Amino acid sequence: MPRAHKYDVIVVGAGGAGLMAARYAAQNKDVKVAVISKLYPTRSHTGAAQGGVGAALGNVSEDHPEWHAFDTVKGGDYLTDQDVAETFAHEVVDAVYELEHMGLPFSRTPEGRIAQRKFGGHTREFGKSAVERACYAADRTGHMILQTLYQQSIKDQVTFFNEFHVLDLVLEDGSARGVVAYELATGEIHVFHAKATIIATGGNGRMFKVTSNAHALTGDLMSIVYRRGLPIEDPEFYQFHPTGLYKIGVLLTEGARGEGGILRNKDGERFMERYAPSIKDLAPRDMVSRAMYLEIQEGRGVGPDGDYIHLDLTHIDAEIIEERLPDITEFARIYLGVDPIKEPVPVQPTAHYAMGGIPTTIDTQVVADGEGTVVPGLYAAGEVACASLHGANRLGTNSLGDLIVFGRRAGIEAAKYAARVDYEPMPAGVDERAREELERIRAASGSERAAHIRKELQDTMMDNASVFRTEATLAKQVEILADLRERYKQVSVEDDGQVFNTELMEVVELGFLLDNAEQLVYAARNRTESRGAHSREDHQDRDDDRWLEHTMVYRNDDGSVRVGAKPVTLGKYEPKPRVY
Amino acid sequence: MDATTPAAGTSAPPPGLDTMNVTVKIKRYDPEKDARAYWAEYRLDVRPTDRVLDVLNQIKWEMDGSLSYRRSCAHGVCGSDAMLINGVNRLACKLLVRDLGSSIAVEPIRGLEVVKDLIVDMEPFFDSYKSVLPYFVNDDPEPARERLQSPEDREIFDESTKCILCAACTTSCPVFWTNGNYVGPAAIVNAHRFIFDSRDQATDERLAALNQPSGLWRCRTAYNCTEACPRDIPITKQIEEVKRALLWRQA
Amino acid sequence: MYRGREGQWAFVLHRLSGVALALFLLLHVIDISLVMFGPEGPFNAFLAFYHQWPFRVGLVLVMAAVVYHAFNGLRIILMDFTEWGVKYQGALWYGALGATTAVGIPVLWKIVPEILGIA
Amino acid sequence: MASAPKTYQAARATYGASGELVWWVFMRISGLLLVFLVFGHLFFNNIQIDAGTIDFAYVANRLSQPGVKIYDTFLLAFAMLHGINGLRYSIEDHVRKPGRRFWTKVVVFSIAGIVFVLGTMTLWAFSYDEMGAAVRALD
Ligand SMILES: Cc1cc2nc3c(=O)[nH]c(=O)nc-3n(C[C@H](O)[C@H](O)[C@H](O)COP(=O)(O)OP(=O)(O)OC[C@H]3O[C@@H](n4cnc5c(N)ncnc54)[C@H](O)[C@@H]3O)c2cc1C
Ligand code: HEM
Ligand code: SF4
Ligand code: F3S
Ligand code: FES
Repeated sequence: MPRAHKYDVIVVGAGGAGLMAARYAAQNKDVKVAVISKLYPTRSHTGAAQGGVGAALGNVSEDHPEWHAFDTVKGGDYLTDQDVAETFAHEVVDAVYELEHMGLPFSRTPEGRIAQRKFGGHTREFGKSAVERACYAADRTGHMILQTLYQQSIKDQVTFFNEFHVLDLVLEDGSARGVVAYELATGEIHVFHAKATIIATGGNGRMFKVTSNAHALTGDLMSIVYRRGLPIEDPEFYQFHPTGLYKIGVLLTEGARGEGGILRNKDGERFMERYAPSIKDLAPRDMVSRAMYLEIQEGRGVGPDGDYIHLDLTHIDAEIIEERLPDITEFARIYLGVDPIKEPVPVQPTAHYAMGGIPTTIDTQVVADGEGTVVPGLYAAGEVACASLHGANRLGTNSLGDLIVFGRRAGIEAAKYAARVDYEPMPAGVDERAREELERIRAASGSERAAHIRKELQDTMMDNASVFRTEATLAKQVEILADLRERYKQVSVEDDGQVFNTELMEVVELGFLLDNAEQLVYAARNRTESRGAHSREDHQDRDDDRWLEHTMVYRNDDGSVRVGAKPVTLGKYEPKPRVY
Repeated sequence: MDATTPAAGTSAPPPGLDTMNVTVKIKRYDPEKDARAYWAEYRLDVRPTDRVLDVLNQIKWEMDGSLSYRRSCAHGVCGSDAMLINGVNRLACKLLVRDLGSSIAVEPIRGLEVVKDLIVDMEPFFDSYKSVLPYFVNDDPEPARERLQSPEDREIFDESTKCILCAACTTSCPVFWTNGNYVGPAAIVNAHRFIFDSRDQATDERLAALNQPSGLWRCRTAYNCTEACPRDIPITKQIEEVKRALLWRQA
Repeated sequence: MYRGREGQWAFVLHRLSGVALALFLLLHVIDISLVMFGPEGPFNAFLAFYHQWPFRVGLVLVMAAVVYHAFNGLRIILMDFTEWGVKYQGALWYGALGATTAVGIPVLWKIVPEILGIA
Repeated sequence: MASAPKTYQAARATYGASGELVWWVFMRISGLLLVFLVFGHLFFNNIQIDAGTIDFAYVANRLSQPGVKIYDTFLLAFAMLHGINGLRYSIEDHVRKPGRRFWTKVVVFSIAGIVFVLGTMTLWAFSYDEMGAAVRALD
């Protein structure tokens, strides 16, 4: 028998989005809230975010939410829903003040206000020049957000189920009733019955070889809802961050370029001047990553294999580097043995952020189709969700903003809903599917190792479906995925124990990753244009007549994949060619 | 990009000149099988620039899947993988093989109960952390915008905001090894974070929480915590600052 | 063994020396108190007992302990009340060891022969 | 052992609930004093004279001087308090079972109490003039 729990609101995931949601859900005294997370909350990847959170406070120079909304829409290559962008740009200002009121130790201006700096794609007066909009705490902004929210959750005495791995969503008659989770410490299955379930489980970057993402970011819930017949929106828009440490993928924040860092090719040329004459190195990430790839392809890459680019900080005051970018300086020193104060740092684009995800309304309700039918009781926020804020390419600092704005909305909405409705019955046996899956893996006696399949997945995704794509590479990747899926069935585990069977969980996570890759590849193959982070060498132009719509990927009951669409909400800003 | 280039998250490096053979001893324990912990030995080829975490991954992925440890970010910011490596507490993801040489010994951190292999029960650690009221308190009405704080005031507690709660410090403390009730350096660092924040109002309560029999005064200035901290927080210095703050406030 | 540095060893030695001194103090007060029983009492017998070899070596160690404990105690007090003490704690420990030796050698020069009875 | 409060309200209620602070200060002050007292003691008894010559006569003679009595009283008091509190630290760190810790402390503190009384008596309860004289007469 599964262990059973009952809470009005269940939050899955304890990163920035999950903790924010839990906090605001719990402000409603009528609802009981619990947070389930496969990691200790403070281990969540929000803690890795460095550069800042964008909000038009205007502490350093004049700024307005309208400008921010425009930049977000343009940065998203007009695939951003404009109502969402406007609401976001206004609410994020309050949300940042709220974080400050919770004690978040932002860096400060000489006047004692929250310090702000420049970031890619953030401009004044609708594209004139770069503006200081990123509110930061050295290069540890995400760490501070995560810590601050966790601290406040201790103060509020939030209930946590730490190191509980969610394996399934209970979806009956079209409404969400809770989740099924596996307790790592004991191997027990738990069923959580809830009126409202909030999904906040972060990204899926581990499907790529070079990534800034944590080992734990395996897109679990994106796969779980997909398996239950719900769609995934815009998965083809996967962001590659320009400056990952060469080969390792550890991120060097865009803030480094915000502070004046310059990208150079092997001739020492500041090549971004050619690609984005007005804001140069601070162009949006998709453009910079593509430019770097092109430089490398055309033989201007640095190094013996000519396969990386230099990030040059040497002209910046050593003191500024140590004070504002201490952590990334340390990363370069430890992992590459390069001192950024003295020499340029070898970097390459690194898989970073899923713009797409579980589709939601502006109120974070999960939607089940292209018409926007909502799934009662199901909410999603953070990187796992797609409120259509980031469109085809996310601007730096807009993810942390996303977490706090939509995490808060999710908490408030879910609590309102839970206070209004009664528990729907929890049918018996909802844990069967999860149980069977675990038993199948434990019983498998094939000769495959999960690590080998994962490595092949990561290598081939990098080759065939990363920064540049063509019909040929994507078709090839579809076949590779089908093959890997077959081999996955043969994976066996050596560990037959119940206590912390991390091997078993890695195999489960690999299954989730394969689904995430499938979503991405089918969506990318379907979209025969180039837009934002999705760049087709065989369809190099943006095609607004045909493709100004969101992708919706579904898995049919027979396992085949269906690609549909959802309209984009337009507004003030007419789609224009994107030049910087 | 070259498809054979190994990176974070991939397994065995390709055979090449730049690999080296290492012997890794790991203190293992499976509560379902073993009466007591034992040393297991593995020999494998790794690159000098691999992290110890990469080495553990390689063992888990290629040699023995049952080896268990916690990890997530793989670059020293999440605090999952503090371990006792070659006699000192380190994060496995922030220590390269080239800095260790060809024999590597890995044990779980001390003073917390071992659950399996390198995984220890972190609950007592988080309990101590929670006991120092590690959260911002300011009951004044919230201003419309941010509360002001000068860069100088912000600087005072800058270092204690870096803590990732990895427990490397607390489990390196000789007092904590014998006296598990000792609140420990990590908790004190996090108290320091708020005690010296000009915006916070709960300094008295926090100091009172530290002024317990198993609190702040148990620290014997052994400095192991400072040596162990992967975030380079000057922990002992901060503990001494908190001791003085408590002393002068009571005086 | 945990590969601690100066601070760890300073602490271990301070605690060991402190405990040793405390136990010795108890013993020492007891032996001196035997004078209450007068010259014919157990005092001199006890003294003879003291003069056995293990005790003589022990006395030398107690001497060393008290000197180390005192200097390291001063180091601890410096660390507790000055930033400077914390910053240079390692150097201060070597200082304490140095001072222990500096005081110890002449003292030992004088008293070891006496205690060991070779003079 | 009292576990620390886990909430803001609980912390408020326990404000200033422990003597540890006082003992911490005492250890430092007594330590400073002991530097002089102990080194002085060692100087007079081991350096100035040949420790090998110490015998009943020497001790009795010393104890008959009022200055020595006062000096030794301070030494005894501070060293005992400092040392026994130090022993308490060690016991609390190393003896972890609550029952055993309690009894260890009872035994150590009792012995310390007895020894302290013994020491004080040695210093003040007897007149060593006669004893000293008697011994000198024997020589
Ligand atoms: C290196 C790096 C730097 C970045 N810098 C910036 C920046 O400067 N500015 C910016 O705006 N954005 C930045 N980002 C992006 C941003 O940090 C992330 O998108 C964001 O933190 C995601 O937060 P989240 O709350 O959605 O998920 P996460 O913080 O990833 O949390 C996911 C949570 O879900 C839990 N979870 C996952 N799966 C399960 C499961 N199956 N069962 C139970 N629990 C589960 C995990 O335990 C975890 O608690 C950066 C990202 C990276 C990787
Ligand atoms: C001579 C000068 C002395 C000085 C300067 C001195 C100083 C100190 C100090 C500062 C401490 C506190 C350590 C800490 O809190 O970290 C201490 C502890 C201690 N002292 Fe002394 N002390 C002296 C003499 C003595 C004597 C004579 C005894 C024995 C009777 C003694 C026994 C102890 C003990 C047992 C401890 C506890 C050790 C621990 O907890 O680790 N000390 N001393
Ligand atoms: S203070 Fe340092 S060692 Fe201790 S928990 Fe925090 S980061 Fe880890
Ligand atoms: S190691 Fe322990 S004794 Fe104090 S200085 Fe650090 S907490
Ligand atoms: S894995 Fe995150 S700190 Fe090492």
